[in-house]
Amino acid sequence: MTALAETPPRPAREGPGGRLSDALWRRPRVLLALLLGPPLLWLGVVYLGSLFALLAQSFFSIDEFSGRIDRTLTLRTYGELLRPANLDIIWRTVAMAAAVTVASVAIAFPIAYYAARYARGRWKAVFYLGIMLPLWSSYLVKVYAWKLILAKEGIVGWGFESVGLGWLLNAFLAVPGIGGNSLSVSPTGTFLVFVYVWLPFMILPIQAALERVPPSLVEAAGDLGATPAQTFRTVLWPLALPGVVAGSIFTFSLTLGDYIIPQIIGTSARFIGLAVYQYQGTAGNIPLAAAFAVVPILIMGVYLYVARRMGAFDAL
Amino acid sequence: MNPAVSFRGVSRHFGEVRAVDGVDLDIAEGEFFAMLGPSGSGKTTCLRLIAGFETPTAGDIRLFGESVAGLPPYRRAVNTVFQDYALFPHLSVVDNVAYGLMIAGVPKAERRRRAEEALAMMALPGYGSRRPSELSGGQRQRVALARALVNRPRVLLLDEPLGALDLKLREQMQDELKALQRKVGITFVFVTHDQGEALSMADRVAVFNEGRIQQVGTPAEVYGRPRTRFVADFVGSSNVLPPALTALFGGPPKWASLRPEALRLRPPEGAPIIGTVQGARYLGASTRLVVDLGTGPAPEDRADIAVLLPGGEPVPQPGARVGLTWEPAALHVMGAA
Amino acid sequence: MNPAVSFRGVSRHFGEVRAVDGVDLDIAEGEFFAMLGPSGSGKTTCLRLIAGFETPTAGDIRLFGESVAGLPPYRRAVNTVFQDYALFPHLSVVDNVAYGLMIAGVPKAERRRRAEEALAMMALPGYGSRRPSELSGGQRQRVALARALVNRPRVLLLDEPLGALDLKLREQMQDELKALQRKVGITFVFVTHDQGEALSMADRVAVFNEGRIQQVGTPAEVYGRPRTRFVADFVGSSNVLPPALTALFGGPPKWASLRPEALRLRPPEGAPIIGTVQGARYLGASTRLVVDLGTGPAPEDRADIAVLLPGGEPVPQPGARVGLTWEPAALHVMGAA
Amino acid sequence: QMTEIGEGEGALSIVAWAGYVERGETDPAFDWVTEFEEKTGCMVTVKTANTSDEMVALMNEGGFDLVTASGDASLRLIAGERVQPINTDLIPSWDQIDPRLQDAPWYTVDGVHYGVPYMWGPNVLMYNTEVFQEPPTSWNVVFEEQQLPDGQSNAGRVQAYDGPIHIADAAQYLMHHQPELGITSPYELNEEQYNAALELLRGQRQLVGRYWHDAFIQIDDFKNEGVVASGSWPFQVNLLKAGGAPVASTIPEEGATGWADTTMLHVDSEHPNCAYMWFEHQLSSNLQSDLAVWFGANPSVPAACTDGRGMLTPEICTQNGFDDFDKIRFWQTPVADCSQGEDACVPYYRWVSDYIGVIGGR
Amino acid sequence: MRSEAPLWLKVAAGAGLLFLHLPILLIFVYAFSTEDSSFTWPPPGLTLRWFGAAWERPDIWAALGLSLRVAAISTVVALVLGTLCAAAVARTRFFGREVVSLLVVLPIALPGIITGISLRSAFNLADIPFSFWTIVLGHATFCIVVVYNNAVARFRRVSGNLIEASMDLGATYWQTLRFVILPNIATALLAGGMLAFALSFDEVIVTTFTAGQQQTLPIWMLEELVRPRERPVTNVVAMVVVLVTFLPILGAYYLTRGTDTVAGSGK
Ligand SMILES: Nc1ncnc2c1ncn2[C@@H]1O[C@H](COP(=O)(O)OP(=O)(O)OP(=O)(O)O)[C@@H](O)[C@H]1O
Ligand SMILES: Nc1ncnc2c1ncn2[C@@H]1O[C@H](COP(=O)(O)OP(=O)(O)OP(=O)(O)O)[C@@H](O)[C@H]1O
Ligand SMILES: [Mg+2]
Ligand SMILES: [Mg+2]
Repeated sequence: MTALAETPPRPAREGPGGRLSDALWRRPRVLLALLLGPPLLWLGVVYLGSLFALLAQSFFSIDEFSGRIDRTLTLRTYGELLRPANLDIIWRTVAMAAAVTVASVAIAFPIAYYAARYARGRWKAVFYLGIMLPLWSSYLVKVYAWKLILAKEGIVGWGFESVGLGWLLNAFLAVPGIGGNSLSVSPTGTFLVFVYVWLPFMILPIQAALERVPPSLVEAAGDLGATPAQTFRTVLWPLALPGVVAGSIFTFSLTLGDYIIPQIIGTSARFIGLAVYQYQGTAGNIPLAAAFAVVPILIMGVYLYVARRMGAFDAL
Repeated sequence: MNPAVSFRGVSRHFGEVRAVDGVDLDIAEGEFFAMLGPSGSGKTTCLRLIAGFETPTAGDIRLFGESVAGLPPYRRAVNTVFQDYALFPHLSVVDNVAYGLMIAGVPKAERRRRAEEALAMMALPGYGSRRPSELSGGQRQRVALARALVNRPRVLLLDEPLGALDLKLREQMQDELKALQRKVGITFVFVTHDQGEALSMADRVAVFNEGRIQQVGTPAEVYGRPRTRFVADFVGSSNVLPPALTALFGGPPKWASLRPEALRLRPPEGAPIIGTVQGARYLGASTRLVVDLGTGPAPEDRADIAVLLPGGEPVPQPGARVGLTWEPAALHVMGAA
Repeated sequence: MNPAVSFRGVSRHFGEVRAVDGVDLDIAEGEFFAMLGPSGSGKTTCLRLIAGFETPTAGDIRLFGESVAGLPPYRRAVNTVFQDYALFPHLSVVDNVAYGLMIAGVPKAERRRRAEEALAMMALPGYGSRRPSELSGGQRQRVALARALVNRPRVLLLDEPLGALDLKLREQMQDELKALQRKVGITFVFVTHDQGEALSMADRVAVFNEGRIQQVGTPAEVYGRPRTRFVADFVGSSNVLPPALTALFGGPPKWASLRPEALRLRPPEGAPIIGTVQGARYLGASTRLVVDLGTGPAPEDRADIAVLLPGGEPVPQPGARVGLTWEPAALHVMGAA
Repeated sequence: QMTEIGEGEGALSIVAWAGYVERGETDPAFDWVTEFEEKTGCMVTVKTANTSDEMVALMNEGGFDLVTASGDASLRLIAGERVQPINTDLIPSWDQIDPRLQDAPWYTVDGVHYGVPYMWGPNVLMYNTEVFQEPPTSWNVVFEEQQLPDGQSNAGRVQAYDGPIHIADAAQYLMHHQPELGITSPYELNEEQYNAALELLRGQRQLVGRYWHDAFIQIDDFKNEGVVASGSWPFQVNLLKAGGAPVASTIPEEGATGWADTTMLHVDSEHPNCAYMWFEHQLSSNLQSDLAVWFGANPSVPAACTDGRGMLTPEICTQNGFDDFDKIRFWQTPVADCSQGEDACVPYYRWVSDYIGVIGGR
Repeated sequence: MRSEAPLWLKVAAGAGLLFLHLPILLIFVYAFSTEDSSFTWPPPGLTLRWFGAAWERPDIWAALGLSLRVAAISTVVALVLGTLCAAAVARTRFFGREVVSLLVVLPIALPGIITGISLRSAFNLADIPFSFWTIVLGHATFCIVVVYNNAVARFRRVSGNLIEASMDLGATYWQTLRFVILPNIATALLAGGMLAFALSFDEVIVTTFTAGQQQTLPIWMLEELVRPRERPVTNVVAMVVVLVTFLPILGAYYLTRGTDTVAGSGK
């Protein structure tokens, strides 16, 4: 094998490709710029540009009678935003988002924990697909399904009636604030549907976070005398928190922006998304819609900032 | 006195896999006990059985004479130093150390004091407010030790605690661990697959293979008088001689072990055994020579044997003919196969 | 003849970090050259400078006399065996090996033949159709070697190629690598942080620390006559003596190194140096004794020195008084600090 | 303003109320688009709007040719210069239009016409005939908590329209029941009258599970959600009846608000010729006749009741309230300067936000 | 590492999964119901008639066609942009790297309605009429992130050494791209592309703002949900849509199985 020792000259890679490659090797920053340029142009110019356009619109105002936009800068629209009726909407939406987030965590945690810690082999796949399929199956179909389920003549009502618990459902629906004529026109209905459609968004990040917790940490806690409940409180929960926060970015953001669910299920009371949609579409009040849109942007801005500090982005 | 840990016919099978298979073992109180064996031989599983993370599929485990069947880990007076340390990343160093005390309900000031004390003992004063991620490997290891010791366990389990450290740090930590065990006087059960580590630290060593114990004894016993070929081969880099070669070296026609350092070179003339130097490996303090005692050039006739030349002795060139002498006492004939 | 690799004042700084800092180096053609040093000392960076993955911030690198400034990796007659092997997971073993030939435009049949040849040389015939993931660590390592060698590079760079292997396999691969280099006769530049590996394999060793070369020389030179305290300490587990102790051992009042294996025990009566045994570490083939030569019990008076007892000699108990003798030639006084 | 009609542009897009522009998809018998398309080559696309506000928004956004604007949208569109004056001379059938509508104030400004009347009708009270053996005589079934004839409360079983213009319904109810407020028009409310109306609506919020803003959703709710009474359009009544649902409608004693819709042409229309063809089609074809039957409303061409060009008969016209024109208070946009004086009335934009507040429970 | 889960956990996890799936199955049942107007449960009878009815509705085919075209083009755009971005972020350390990843995540971290209304007002201000491309613009923006997530995870796994190894063996950037990078990230890209496709195919919130008068399938469904003409036909379409989106998800799953990507997390 002395043949290995002889050294034929390296084949010359001439031609424009080779020369360009050489040039890029000598100037890595150019390569970086080539890679980053298109996506940055798209996201930075198209997307951020649009966001700023929207922001700018919120400083316009609208002629109340003709509905035409007056393009002189003013804070009048923000004054309007602070009307009690609108503050109600904001408060109602944030409260709903918070409730939905809390409920999603409660339901998601066991699923995520089981999937991360115990599911092996085939079960792992079952859990994975069992979470992914609802996540990706049509959003409208899901909302629609719930309309069928929650209608007064729908399945839940039928279920309660057929086991003779109709009175229980009615008693629940009679509770002011959360009840209503039927589940589909009660805040509870809206809440249920929100929890349902956003739940997978909560499960996945929690599962990802839990999968990053080495099993030895749980054992170490037990080894140091912690009961399972103490282990959960002192080790698992704090370590899953970034995942929870990452998930809540979704549940929060999606609830803040949704306008279809409250339109189809609920009491007709507006949520931010619906208000934005209607001010924009139905009422043509784009400045007010824009001002309304600033609210979730601000809320999510703060949220993202906190989430980033908690390291939730790695769990996204 | 009851032994600190005692196994009677303990097995742990995972389906087909016999991770631990009928182990009998007694570890005395205050002993520094090492479990040595290749990867997958069941050492970790043994440790986890003691700690309570696994339940035996057969047999009985006792701690200080009392059966621990059905006792969850958090009810055993045993603490573990995990291979990856398993420090809680969300807690500061001092909170990590104080974790067990917190669980036990020790008041805040008291547990802080004791945690600081334990850190000081581990030569880590002032590191309390750091996060584990801000520590080097050796420092983490000491925190894990402090976290286990602060609970004053009666048995401390250590699963390859030095595996992740580099050589220098590892030697230093070996010395520290040994000194620590002398100081606190509690039973250490130490798992490793590094025979050097086991020999230099332990009072007694158990050599594992495929879920079974091959030999239990002092380091010198295990090194010098291996009971099986496996032990001879695994503990130290011994020459394991087949019966024919044993006979050549003057023993009975049985398997035997012969340590390379027990062999000496001499001129071939009149030497009882003559061979050809195959290669040399400079080790600094010594040189390891491979000598072929074979009778012909065919591969099946080759019988390589390793000889350790102390530093300073001249190293013969490959191909040179050399004679060998040895201390007859060093030829250890093995009872078992 | 021009050296295969030559560095003149080469530096590579990453911001504040001086990964490589003013290195001068000549590696002769056909040499097995080792770069040894602790983690972070700049060995990998040096290798990457040769391969062309990094550009020096100062200085000049020449391969066979020609400057390689501005030459991308794919224009250098140099190949690398990566620490993690970096085999292409989507290609079969034979396609991995033939990759460089394919890029060079060698016809399909020809490159297949040469790849199979290279695999055969690496004792891997018949493995060609497997995926890298279906190989063991040692086999992967050989594939990586074949992939580099099949291109007939003039210099082969190896970055801790044995780091991921376990002890037994590692020793075997060390022997194979060494034999291979003899066979193909091309320049090997070998990076390791394991001094045993460097000493046993290399023709010459460069010891790195903090981006600078501390000493270049044959293994015996580096081991036996370290130029600096760092080298003495890092290469082998030497005793590094401060000037006062050097004087005690009969040398000039300068820093010196004294190998533990050069010291011998004798009864304290009439011995030139007397000390107290502090501890012993059983190493199987030998025992490492720590002896305190200090004059008082205060810590600042302590002067520990390590003594290597060959296997078989009786090991004194801690606390025993012992006398020491040594070979005067073994006391190596260091020129530099 | 157009002076002559040229070649059709081949397309026409209309913003319309649900059920206003049918091509036989819901019921093959009701089709007044296919014929138009065949005749003129103008292919019609329809964008359904649910509220007048939405219509205004769509027209402001642009891209449409025609809009079937109700009285509460038309003036806003004119003021916003979204629609163009109509040259009535180009519409041969213009003279056929009901004289009561010819110069109606909701689309005629300073004598200039900004559209062509389409249809008009009342907002009726729809009720479930199984619950109400007798037609309810008052709107109070949707405004005030009470026991319905079937013995259960009306809470949760009534609906109201999800548009600010519903305030006018409340005002009209008060006009009848609290004459001391002195309401003269439900669209011209001073502060006190307005507040009284809101108060009534706040009470109604307790009864209403969900407000309706879409004709089809209301149909759904009557079928699936147990709604038994609501202000509604004859359209839903007809569709539900056709589907066999037990519903009927009535105009209670307080009278009814209603709508008189006008087809208006966008200033920037890209298909004005087709639009003028549609104007003529809307007046001259079977559209007026069939639409009146389909929607349960009244044609703007009186002849449609009698001349048999479609399904309409004089009986149906009478039944749909063709003779009650004067009793219906047609939707108009509330403005500040009203008959009670300059700046005396609450303007529409406050209706918008206050009604959102009411629905939100404020 | 204990292999057995406590019973309550199994029950809670199982119940959670059921909760996720039952409503979807329900739609499937309703697609076969003979009752065509109300939501009566249980359905009075079963029939296949609605599949035929759906087949013959031209508006469904038109909407489906538009949705497919939009999803295809958006996926392509997202693939290109997402991969470039992932390559830049994974390969190099540069100032503002965090900003870039934040920027990519933003379109899904902010409510969809914000993206929608922003784009719409931007179109308005710039006088861009609604068209096929305005829909694509919106969809590609939020699809980038799924491609990016998949690609970045894979890039991290394809150690930088592979690229260096390739160049070390004589390959230029282009050859490395062709022979090493693309084959190694192909499955991740395919998975990301499939997820992007499914995401776009199902999107309604942003689309309502950027579609103008065009009807994608979800918009068609929204219209039908609100204004049903033949309710069971909607059920049939709903079922078909679910089945059609499942395929890419399954595909993506099998392509990324056993890797560190959680395909599609961060929809
Ligand atoms: N939970 C488990 N399920 C199935 N097999 C297991 C499990 N735990 C361990 N094993 C198997 O039991 C055998 C012994 O494993 P163990 O971890 O005790 O080995 P070890 O001696 O600690 O090895 P190492 O040095 O690699 O840590 C191995 O074959 C392992 O694969
Ligand atoms: N791309 C880089 N950017 C910044 N610093 C770097 C980079 N590459 C290496 N360094 C720094 O340069 C120093 C030398 O690194 P190098 O990898 O050469 O060390 P090494 O001797 O190979 O160590 P090891 O044995 O751990 O591989 C280290 O401090 C390292 O952190
Ligand atoms: Mg183990
Ligand atoms: Mg390195």
